[in-house]
Amino acid sequence: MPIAYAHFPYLSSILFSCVAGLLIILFIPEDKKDAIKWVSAVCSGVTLLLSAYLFFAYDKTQGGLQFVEKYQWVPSLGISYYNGADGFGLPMLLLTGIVFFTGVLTMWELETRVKEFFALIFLLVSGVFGMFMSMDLFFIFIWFDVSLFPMYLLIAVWGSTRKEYAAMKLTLYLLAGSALVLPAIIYLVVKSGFHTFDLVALMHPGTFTPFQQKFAFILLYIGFGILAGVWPFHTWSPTGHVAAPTAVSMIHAGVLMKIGAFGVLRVGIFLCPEGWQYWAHLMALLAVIGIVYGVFVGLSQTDLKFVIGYSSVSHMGIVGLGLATVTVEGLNGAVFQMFAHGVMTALFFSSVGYIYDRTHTKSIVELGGLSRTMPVASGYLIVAALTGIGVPCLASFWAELTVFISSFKVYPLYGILAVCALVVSALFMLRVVQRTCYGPPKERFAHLEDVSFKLGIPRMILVSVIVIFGLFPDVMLNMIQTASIPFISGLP
Amino acid sequence: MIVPYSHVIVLAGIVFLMGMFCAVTRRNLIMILLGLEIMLNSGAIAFIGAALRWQLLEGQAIAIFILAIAAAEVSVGLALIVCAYRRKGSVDPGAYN
Amino acid sequence: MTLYSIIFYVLAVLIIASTGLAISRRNLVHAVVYLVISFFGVAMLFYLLGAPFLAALEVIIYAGAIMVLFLFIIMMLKVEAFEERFFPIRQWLPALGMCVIFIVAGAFMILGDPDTRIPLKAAAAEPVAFGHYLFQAHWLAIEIISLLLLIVLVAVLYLGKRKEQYK
Amino acid sequence: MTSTPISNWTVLMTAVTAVLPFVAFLLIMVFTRKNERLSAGLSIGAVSVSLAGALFLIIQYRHLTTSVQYAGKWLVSGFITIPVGFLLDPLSLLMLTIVTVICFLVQIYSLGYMAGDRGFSRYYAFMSLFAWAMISLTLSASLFQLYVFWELVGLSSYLLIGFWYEKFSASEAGKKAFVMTRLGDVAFMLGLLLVLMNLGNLDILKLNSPMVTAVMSPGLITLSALLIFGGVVGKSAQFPLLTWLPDAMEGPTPVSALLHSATMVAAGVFLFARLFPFFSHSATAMTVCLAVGTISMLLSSTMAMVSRDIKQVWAYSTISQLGYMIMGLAAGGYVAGVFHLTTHAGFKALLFLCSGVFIHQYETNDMFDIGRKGGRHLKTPMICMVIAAAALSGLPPFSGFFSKEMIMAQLAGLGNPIWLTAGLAGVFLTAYYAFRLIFIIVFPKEINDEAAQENSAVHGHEETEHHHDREMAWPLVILAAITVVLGFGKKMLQGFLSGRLAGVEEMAGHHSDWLLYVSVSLAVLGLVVTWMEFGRRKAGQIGFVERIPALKSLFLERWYIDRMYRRLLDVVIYRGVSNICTQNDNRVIDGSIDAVCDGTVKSGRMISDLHLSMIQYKLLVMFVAVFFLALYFFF
Repeated sequence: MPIAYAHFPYLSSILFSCVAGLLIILFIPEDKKDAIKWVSAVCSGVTLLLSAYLFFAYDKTQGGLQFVEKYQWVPSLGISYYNGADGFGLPMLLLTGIVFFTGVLTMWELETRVKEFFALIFLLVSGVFGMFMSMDLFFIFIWFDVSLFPMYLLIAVWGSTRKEYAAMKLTLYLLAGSALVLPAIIYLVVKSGFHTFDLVALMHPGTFTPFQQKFAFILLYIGFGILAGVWPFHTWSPTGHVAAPTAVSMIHAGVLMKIGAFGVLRVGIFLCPEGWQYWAHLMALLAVIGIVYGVFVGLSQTDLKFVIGYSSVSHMGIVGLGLATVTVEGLNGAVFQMFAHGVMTALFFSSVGYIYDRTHTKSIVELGGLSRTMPVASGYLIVAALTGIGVPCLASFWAELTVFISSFKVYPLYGILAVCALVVSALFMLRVVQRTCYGPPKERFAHLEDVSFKLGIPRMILVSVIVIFGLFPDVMLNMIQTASIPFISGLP
Repeated sequence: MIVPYSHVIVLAGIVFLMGMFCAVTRRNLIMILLGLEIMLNSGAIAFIGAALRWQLLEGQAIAIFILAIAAAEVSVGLALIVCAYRRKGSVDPGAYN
Repeated sequence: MTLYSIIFYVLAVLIIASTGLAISRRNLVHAVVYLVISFFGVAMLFYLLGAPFLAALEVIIYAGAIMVLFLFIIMMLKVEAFEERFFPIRQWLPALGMCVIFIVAGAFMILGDPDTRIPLKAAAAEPVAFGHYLFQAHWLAIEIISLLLLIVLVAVLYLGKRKEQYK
Repeated sequence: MTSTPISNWTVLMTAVTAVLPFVAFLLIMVFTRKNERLSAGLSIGAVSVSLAGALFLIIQYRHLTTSVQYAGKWLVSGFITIPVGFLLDPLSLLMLTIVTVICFLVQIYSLGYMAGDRGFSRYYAFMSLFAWAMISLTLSASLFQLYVFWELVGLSSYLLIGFWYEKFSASEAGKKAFVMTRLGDVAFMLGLLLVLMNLGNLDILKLNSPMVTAVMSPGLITLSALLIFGGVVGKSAQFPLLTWLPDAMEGPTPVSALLHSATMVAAGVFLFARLFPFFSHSATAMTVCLAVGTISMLLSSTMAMVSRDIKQVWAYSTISQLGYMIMGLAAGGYVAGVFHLTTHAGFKALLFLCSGVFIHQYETNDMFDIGRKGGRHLKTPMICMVIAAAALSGLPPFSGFFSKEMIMAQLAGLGNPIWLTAGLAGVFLTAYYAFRLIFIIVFPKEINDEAAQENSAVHGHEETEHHHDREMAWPLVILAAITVVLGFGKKMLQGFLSGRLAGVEEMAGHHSDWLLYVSVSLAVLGLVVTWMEFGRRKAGQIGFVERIPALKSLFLERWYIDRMYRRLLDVVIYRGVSNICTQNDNRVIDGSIDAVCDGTVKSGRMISDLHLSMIQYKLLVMFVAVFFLALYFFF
């Protein structure tokens, strides 16, 4: 893998602006809410700009790791502060930037405990950014956990429906995941005999025997997979979505679940390619079950956020299926789907959040006729739902298409099942749209005001991202291919 | 010829188990103490038997110590029970949680 | 089977039966009385096994002193009046399980050792010889025991006093 | 088949033709939602440019013998390459012209029809979206691109059917349409994937070239052809996925005219025609298609015989005419099918637009009501409607006559007479239900005073909205003219189309005179029967079908197909699988997780009990511990 060192620490600046935001917020008095919000907006905006800059400044002809920064931290243990971005990491960084910025803007109306909220969000997101850019196993694990802990407080304090239960469930699940990841990482580091946590060094082929790879991969897969909502370990995620406040749901579904899938890719697949091939069939099976199961469960939910939660399970199943194909197309599709799904659920949650803030209900039985009273808000919801269905020219269509094609090639039966799930997914998404947006307008929602221009900005950003990447998917796929093609061709 | 030493051991064991059973299952402090007494006594039986088996007086000496300790234990134990009873008005061990 | 062994078995049955009755009585006074019987049996067993002095001590201390102490306390506290939850299942079952493994392990232990099949020869330790032996070989232990008894005496006195007297 | 090199001018022209409506859609959605006139102007402007482009292209390439293809890359991912481009050949040019003409006319018509509606801008935005998708679908050079726009067409159909979303039935119908066509699309997509796996390419020209048989085995071709045909079935509302189309009439009438009769549902037939050589590699697939076309043609004709809803009658007739097209194509009559598609687009759009005028005027869909309220006084639409109905029933000299004749000839050329018989029965039924509607409106039986008063009131109303009428009338006249004239362009069209596929046309030669007479006389017979039952002065206006209750309810209930789907959905999907999965989620997965958690808490309690509570437990534990230690030390 070619490695290009950075002239300027862009990646660290992203992290730095998160941490700086966190510190500045901590020093602003509690009651200056506007100042806190502006600081958050500016700092998150900086991260968005930086990640977008990196996305476009990446040299696709050269490929490999770029913008690398590497400093020894604990030489005796082989731990270094090692950041780098490649074709897999950059889409995720961009996604995090987008979701973070829009998430902050979405919470502009927050009035309770503003300071703590934004501080925790910043903490969480710095973990996420770190996870996506770090190339050192030790730091990957640290960032992974940093991004998990604030979730508990964010849900338990600012959440709604059954929040304590959900927060506890989520935290326990995620910690169970990291309890599997940690031994696997230590196992790999010890068995390698290199005495280093450096991912790139450990990736050297032949470092691990096939048995070690199989063993470590299944641990990593389940450990990170719990976070990615892999089928039987998915139940934390709908519950968590439902309970979390809007921005947290956005970050949670949009980015946190991607951390899981990304962890499988970055640590599991990179270090244990043979283990990956060995377990691929199991991964595909679980993924397909997740796809089909998610839509069917979603079909009978009445809570809007539960519906989205289960659709996430289904969509993350598509990511899993893509990863399981062990092909360039599969990897492309999976990473693209991570990106597309992230933006899509962010849009979904932000519009549902708006509706919930106004109507104080998330039950699709009580809602109805919102297209009359809030045409713009429901318009965003409809766009999100259509993206979820996989309507062409919206980002996730391409991702799903590539995954389907590659899975059809590798696992025909699973491919067919996944394609068939499209019908049901259409049924359940449209059911939601019909129940909430359509129908005669209801009296009790008649006075509600539509999304104002200011509040519309984050949603507009998300919609335009979806449409742009839907119309020009090659921008994203070219980026991912710089990483996936060398990786697959380098496989034994 | 009396009996094999193992029979004595079996007798002591059975008595010990009875004492333990009493100490563990009865919900009454006095009965627990009683169970302890039974167990100590079974120990004494085993020692006496052993003294005869190996024709050594140490066994009997230990048995005498057991007697002394049993006496000491019972007096302290009963005194404690009286104290506890004065405080709580019950001899149920469950009442002292 | 000799006469001695018959006596042993009779005594064994007596001890086990009376102990069993003692631990299963609801009435504490009855329990104590059954236990006294059991101790008499043990005393006779001691005599049989060649420890006449200890048999006497058993009767005097155990049956005489300790049990009477129990009776005093029982009467003082009027504990018979309390309704006791009898053998609650949560305690009973683990205890039973414990007993079962105890018996099984014990049986293995005893049957596995051929040495224990040898019958005991009858003998008796003269009280005088025993006394000499005790004070020659174990004088330090005797002193410690007596010190212990003294401490217990003090402790019991302390515990027995009503707290209000100090205040 | 080779591609001719093309000029940049053509590329630009085609791109503009295709993309401009999309630009209009974006502009309307983002900027001009508040300004209705500007929105309509944008949309109509875009579509008229497209129309001009289409006309330019068809004139430029009128002597086209080989296809013109242009391909750029849309997406490259490993071995998957999705090109974006266009393929100009007689079929796509013809379809492009049809689409743009009808789009243009319908949008003009909608100016009057939709005036004053709250969602005026939204309507035009969706119409532009549809125009974009449909035009791009028509021009697609590869099946991938076609699939993309196929889905987008479905999306705009969904949005437009559910346009009046406040009506529950409308949103329900939109959902139904989307999901049912999705069902077909899944088959379509699987077919695509199958072809892609085996052929490595989804280029339409490649697919149609004879080399396919060398790469794929006959079984594979049949399977993939049938799967792709699944998409056709869904989109063209053929049996068994036909029930969404009648419900789709919940949308505004111009939408029904444009999407659900003339263009979008014809996209299925278009796809079939597009891949005609591919399909003709497999005789089995062709036979299945023929059977599906026949069944849907007959089923929907019978449904149309009893319906009272004017739009539903035309919806059923659309299904049956699409069935005709598929029969024609499946019988090997490429030109016949495409020609019928062309004429059908004209007269069916005309029928819907005329009905739209009645519905707009009298605000009811019931044909008896319209007749009673004086539908015959609206002269222009009435005459146009009669012309169109005559064309529909295949009466000379209207366009439908010629195209249907070709299909009949094609069917007669087949070995098995059953297809021809079915086709002829269809002719009779078509004439019957078409003129039933006409007669009911023209010769109403119970004109009461109240209705007459209302009638005059309506006339007064009409004066005030006169300018709208003009906008609505012009398209009617143009379409009627097309309907009258188009039939005579048969030879020209044939020449144009067969420039592409010279080899396929031999079968059309069996044109025999007796067939002509039989089918025309059957149509006339249908007309006469209708006249006896509905038209003449003493007629009871009760059809012969309606006298048999069992048959009537069977037809009214659409052969119970709808109910079957409903039950299937309710019982299998909702109450079955979905419920089981949900229960599994709540009980099994969450239950076991909760059990693990509770178990942890409970065992924690138990262990803490040993430290906190009963002295006797401590005693017990002590015994156990000592005992095991003893065991450990002794052994």
